[in-house]
Amino acid sequence: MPIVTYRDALNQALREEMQHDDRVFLMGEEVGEYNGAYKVSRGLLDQFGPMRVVDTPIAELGFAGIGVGAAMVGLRPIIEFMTWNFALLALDQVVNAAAKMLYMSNGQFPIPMVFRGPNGAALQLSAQHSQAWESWLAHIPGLKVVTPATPYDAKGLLKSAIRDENPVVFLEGEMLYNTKGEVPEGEEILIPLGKAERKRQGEHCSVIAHGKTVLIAIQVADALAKEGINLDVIDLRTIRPMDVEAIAESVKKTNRAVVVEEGWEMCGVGAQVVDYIQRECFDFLDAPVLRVHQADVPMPYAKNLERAAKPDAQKLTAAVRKVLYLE
Amino acid sequence: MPIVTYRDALNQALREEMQHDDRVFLMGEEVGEYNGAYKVSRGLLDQFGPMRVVDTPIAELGFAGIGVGAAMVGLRPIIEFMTWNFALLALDQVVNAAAKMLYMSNGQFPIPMVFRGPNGAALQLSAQHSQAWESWLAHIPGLKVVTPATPYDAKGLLKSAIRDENPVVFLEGEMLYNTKGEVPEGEEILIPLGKAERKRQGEHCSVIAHGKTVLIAIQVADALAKEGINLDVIDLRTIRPMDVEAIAESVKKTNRAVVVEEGWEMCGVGAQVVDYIQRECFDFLDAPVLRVHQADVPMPYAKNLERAAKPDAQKLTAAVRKVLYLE
Amino acid sequence: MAKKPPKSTSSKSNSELNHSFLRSMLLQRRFEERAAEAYALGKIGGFCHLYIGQEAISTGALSVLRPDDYVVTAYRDHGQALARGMTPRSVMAELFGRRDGCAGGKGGSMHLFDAKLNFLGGHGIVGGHIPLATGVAFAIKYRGGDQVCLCFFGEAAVNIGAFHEALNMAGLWKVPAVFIIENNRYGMGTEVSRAMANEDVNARAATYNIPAESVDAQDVFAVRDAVTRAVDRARAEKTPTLLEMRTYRFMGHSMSDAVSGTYRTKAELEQEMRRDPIILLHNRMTEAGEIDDAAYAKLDDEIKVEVQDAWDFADASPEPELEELYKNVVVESLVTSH
Amino acid sequence: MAKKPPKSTSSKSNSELNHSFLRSMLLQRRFEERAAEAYALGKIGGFCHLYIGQEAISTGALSVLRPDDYVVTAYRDHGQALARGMTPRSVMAELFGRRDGCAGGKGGSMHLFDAKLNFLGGHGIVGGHIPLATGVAFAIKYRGGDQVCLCFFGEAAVNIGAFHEALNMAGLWKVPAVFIIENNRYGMGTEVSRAMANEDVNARAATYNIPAESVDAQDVFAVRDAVTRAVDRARAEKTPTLLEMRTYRFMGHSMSDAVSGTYRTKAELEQEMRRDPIILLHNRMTEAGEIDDAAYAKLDDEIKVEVQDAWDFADASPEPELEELYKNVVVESLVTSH
Ligand SMILES: Cc1ncc(C[n+]2csc(CCOP(=O)(O)OP(=O)(O)O)c2C)c(N)n1
Ligand SMILES: Cc1ncc(C[n+]2csc(CCOP(=O)(O)OP(=O)(O)O)c2C)c(N)n1
Ligand SMILES: [Mg+2]
Ligand SMILES: [Mg+2]
Repeated sequence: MPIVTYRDALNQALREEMQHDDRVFLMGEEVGEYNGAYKVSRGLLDQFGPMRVVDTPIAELGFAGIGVGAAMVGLRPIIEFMTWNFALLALDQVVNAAAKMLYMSNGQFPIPMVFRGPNGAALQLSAQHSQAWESWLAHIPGLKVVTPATPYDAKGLLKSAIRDENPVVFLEGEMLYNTKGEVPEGEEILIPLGKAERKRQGEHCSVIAHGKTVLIAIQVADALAKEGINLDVIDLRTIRPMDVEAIAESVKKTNRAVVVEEGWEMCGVGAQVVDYIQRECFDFLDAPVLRVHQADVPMPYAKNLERAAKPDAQKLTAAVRKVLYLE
Repeated sequence: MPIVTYRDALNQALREEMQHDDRVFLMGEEVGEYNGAYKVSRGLLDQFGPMRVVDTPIAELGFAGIGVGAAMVGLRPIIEFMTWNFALLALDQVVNAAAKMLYMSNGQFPIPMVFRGPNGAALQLSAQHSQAWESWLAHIPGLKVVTPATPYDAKGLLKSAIRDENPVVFLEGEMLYNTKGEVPEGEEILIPLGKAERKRQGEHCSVIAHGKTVLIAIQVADALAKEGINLDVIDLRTIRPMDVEAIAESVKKTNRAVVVEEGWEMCGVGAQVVDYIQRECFDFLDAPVLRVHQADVPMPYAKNLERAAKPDAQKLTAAVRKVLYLE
Repeated sequence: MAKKPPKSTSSKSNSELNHSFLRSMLLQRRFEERAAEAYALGKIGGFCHLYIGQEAISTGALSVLRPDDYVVTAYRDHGQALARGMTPRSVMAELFGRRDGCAGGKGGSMHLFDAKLNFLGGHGIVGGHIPLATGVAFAIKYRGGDQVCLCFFGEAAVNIGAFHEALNMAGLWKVPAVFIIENNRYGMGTEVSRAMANEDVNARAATYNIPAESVDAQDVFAVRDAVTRAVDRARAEKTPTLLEMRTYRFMGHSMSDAVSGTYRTKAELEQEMRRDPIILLHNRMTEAGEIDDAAYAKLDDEIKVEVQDAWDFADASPEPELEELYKNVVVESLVTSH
Repeated sequence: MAKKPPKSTSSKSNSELNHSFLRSMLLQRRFEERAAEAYALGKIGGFCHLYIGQEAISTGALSVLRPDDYVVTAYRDHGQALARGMTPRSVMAELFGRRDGCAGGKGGSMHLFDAKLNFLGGHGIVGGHIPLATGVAFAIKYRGGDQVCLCFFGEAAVNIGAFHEALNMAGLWKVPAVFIIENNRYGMGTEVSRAMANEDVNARAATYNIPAESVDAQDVFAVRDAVTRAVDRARAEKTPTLLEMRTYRFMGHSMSDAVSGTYRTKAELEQEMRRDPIILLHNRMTEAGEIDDAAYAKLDDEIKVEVQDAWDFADASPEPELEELYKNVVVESLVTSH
């Protein structure tokens, strides 16, 4: 299989789906002439023209709503947020329009669209540009929330998201765009939304991760494997709906779990995973479930503080050791 | 002690604090000439004039930011959102400006202000007007999040919120405004933020509630008491910072807990409470912690569907019985 | 406000049109009078915003549209729904929260929808649906169609960011949307001058390079004419238009708001009620000899019967089944490969 | 664009002022040239938006202010910070993310703050700080003061809702804010005409009943004069003003953006660089006999030394202590009773 970057995997998914279905269009800031702030949409304007690759003014609320309106009458918009930090301004449209339209109209107006862009911290972008919004978005019925960790998943999940009949929130990672992996080209990959994937197999402790933190989990699993500690790494891939069975199956096997995420602690995705685990696996747990997440502070700029604020392999390793009562 | 409504208790708090400190002002839609959409600010325009009780255009993002700007230079704004549903449009200012300013400026710009208004569902207001945002807001470092359940708490917590040096999110309830209770008048009541209160004392099961659901919890506790089942009702009062000790103390005594909230399940406040409980009380728990919350759907309009969607005494009772293995 | 609105100059004011307009406006009026009654009886709950006094706008504007055009509006949506052709039965049943309502009882007064009539709601967040309208118009242009999208909202909505962003993009991309400001002079209890730095709402159109017009919207023909010009331009040139419809709301903001006394005087209200759009049209028709008292009474009776039928239908319609609670949260279709 | 900007008509263009302006602009220029170098070396991280080419705006505008006035700006904030009097040391140390930075290394390039100088940041969300400025001006009026608040933002920010809401309230309530659009013709890679339905940004002022002016902002005296008029009006009449400063950015949008080639041509850039505000002022001073080559070289050397000193200071400043991570998340003061 060809080795491609996460960025190019997304680009392939966009291109293929736009070829496949001419109701699909891409709209957002700098997606066209600039080829995307992070170059995910490179070449699409040339191929599909300005009606299908639409540069917008800086008006997140407005163009998110424009996407919803277009979806109401049968198009399949993909709205790119330059980053999800700016999507905060557009959440009224995501939550009150996109997520609720089907329900309020009693099924008359499905909203088949994707809201996508990079989510979570990159490097030293400080407080206003380093936010991970998955717990907020997962809170909302009517949405699906997807967080691919690998190029393969990025392509397969984005293609499924574009074909889904519902509003899908698709959270990428600036720090992931350059990562590489195997991605088939000719072959059709469509990864079902709502299915987790075991990324490492182990019996000592479950690590539940999503998005960027999957890479940390894999790194820790590979390191600990050398010490004879085998982690069961569950990549949620979709946060909403969440694959509770996959989580429960893993924890019933390992009897221990750590949940790792980029976002803040309070009411984070990890809290929900813990809730599921203690309900589904109460009699199986040999230790409290622990969580690894961003420090409970706005993201600082300074390199050392930022490093200290983020979840990382060291913190995850420590949490794993702790649930294994190794320290 | 005089018996007053929750609405009037809030009104007293506003009035007393505006008298006490002329840097305090109230701004929002219809707060002045109309005396407030829900009449919380009744009479304040007459008493304090239009510079301190400021009617705004419909521009939540704008006037929330105006509040933050005024707080940066030493005023103590109280921003009323007609309801928190509309605050969704203003969250960029709450999160990116109010909550982060102190940190980004390394302590140079405290933001002593209150964002307040009714939160959660009232009656048949349907999907766009029935949202409970506390889990979102509790997610954000830099904010305090307060959810008074009784008139006494409403007054004492609002006064403390206004005097706090930080941005405080103050979540009232349209369905609470007419509830009555004892509230001292002359006496100064200042309830510290961050402290839960035991509203009923019992040893069989802890019920952790906040805001409107405290009333449900009390109702259920009083009913079950007649059957000899005694609930320990913990009213969180402040969601952020959360009084983890009070929760843990209660659960270590009862060995069982149910968490009840108005919001949706995924990544809700209850999920966070469960996370704390299983970490702090792992060896004390005799049953999984259960949760009661809004059905995982946008709020429907029809009376019967709305009733079915909301947390209520029946659902809470069922959950309590379940953790007591009574069915 | 600066300019006087232009006078109606319609040549289409034939008797047939007059009758259909009178019928449409009267139906809205009688329907809402009964809705108010049902609200008082607790059959309707939540927020209920009546349109009484503004009926010439829905009637005049929607008379211009083709079936394949689109309509999107705010929470004060009963008038547009009926004028677009939704049945009093399906609207009343929705207000009653019943199974046969146009949204199965899930939407309620603020969220009327009818996909078959391209009636895209009924939205509760002030200004939130204005971007939707730009999006619908964008989709029309995307597909190369010649439909238009009509978007209704109150004058207070022009102060919110969504209006600004949506109109800028509509003007920038030239999409066939007609934005209709229903300027009833109050946003809840706030008079225009207390909310807008410049009360001339049409001044904003220049900012977005969009043609604009102010209309005496108590005159249903003035409305129709202005909307005709805007719709023709939208179809032919894909140019959006901003129309200020000068009107007045005869009832409180919603059922919980007093009709007058707090933020507006009884005298002002009475003054404005003299320009009731139904009376104005009725008078004109009487003068033209197109209707007499008996005919008017007959029409009114017919309409009352129709509204009573809607009431009875709504009242008899069962509550939604409880399993509806979990239906239509998401579309449960599978992803298929090509 | 419609009108030609007015010519500078300042009577204050004495040699002293010229020298101080030249110094201020050169300091910003040299400072940022070194910042770019530090960025390339990895000493500065994250986003770093250079102001090079726009220095006449910060210099001219802030020369008008009193110490008790307020300044709030966007992420492209080095120029305003230095022109307001923040030391190159404290700014450079902030860019380096060090303990002695003006925000202790927590804010970085986009979030410069200095409470002592009433410099209220440095904000990263486009348009997000415009309401803050209205709020600051509201507070001035609330207290009965005669200060003003200057607010800087790019031309692309006028398309976002926050601008619209904040200006409407500023115009409605008449607060002493001066809104300065730094129109460098691009918002990232998007030229004005691709983002605004009406490129005349000042057209928007009418909507908010706010006086407006367009200024040739490569001429530091034109800037100073226009801001003087606006500030005088704000102090005297509490009237806000919208000023369009026509300028050009000589560097890429941020350090990761190519200077030219994608969305603008090298020819255009070179053309614009002929109107470098520093060169324009330098030429004017040379013609007036106020400066010769030796004096200019001396000034430049002095400034380079000052910037080198800032670099050395920043480089030597330690990283923040790790316990800083949890400090200043909230103010840890107790609620006290009266
Ligand atoms: C964003 C938002 N803020 C506040 C409200 C509450 N609200 C509902 S209608 C209304 C007044 C709107 O007035 P206008 O736009 O003139 O329309 P009208 O009601 O007069 O038809 C307000 C403040 C809301 N629904 N949405
Ligand atoms: C709400 C929001 N959307 C997008 C961005 C990303 N972004 C940062 S600067 C910028 C361009 C702004 O252009 P302009 O306002 O003209 O200012 P300039 O950079 O030219 O000084 C964009 C799109 C952002 N920071 N905030
Ligand atoms: Mg109105
Ligand atoms: Mg610019």
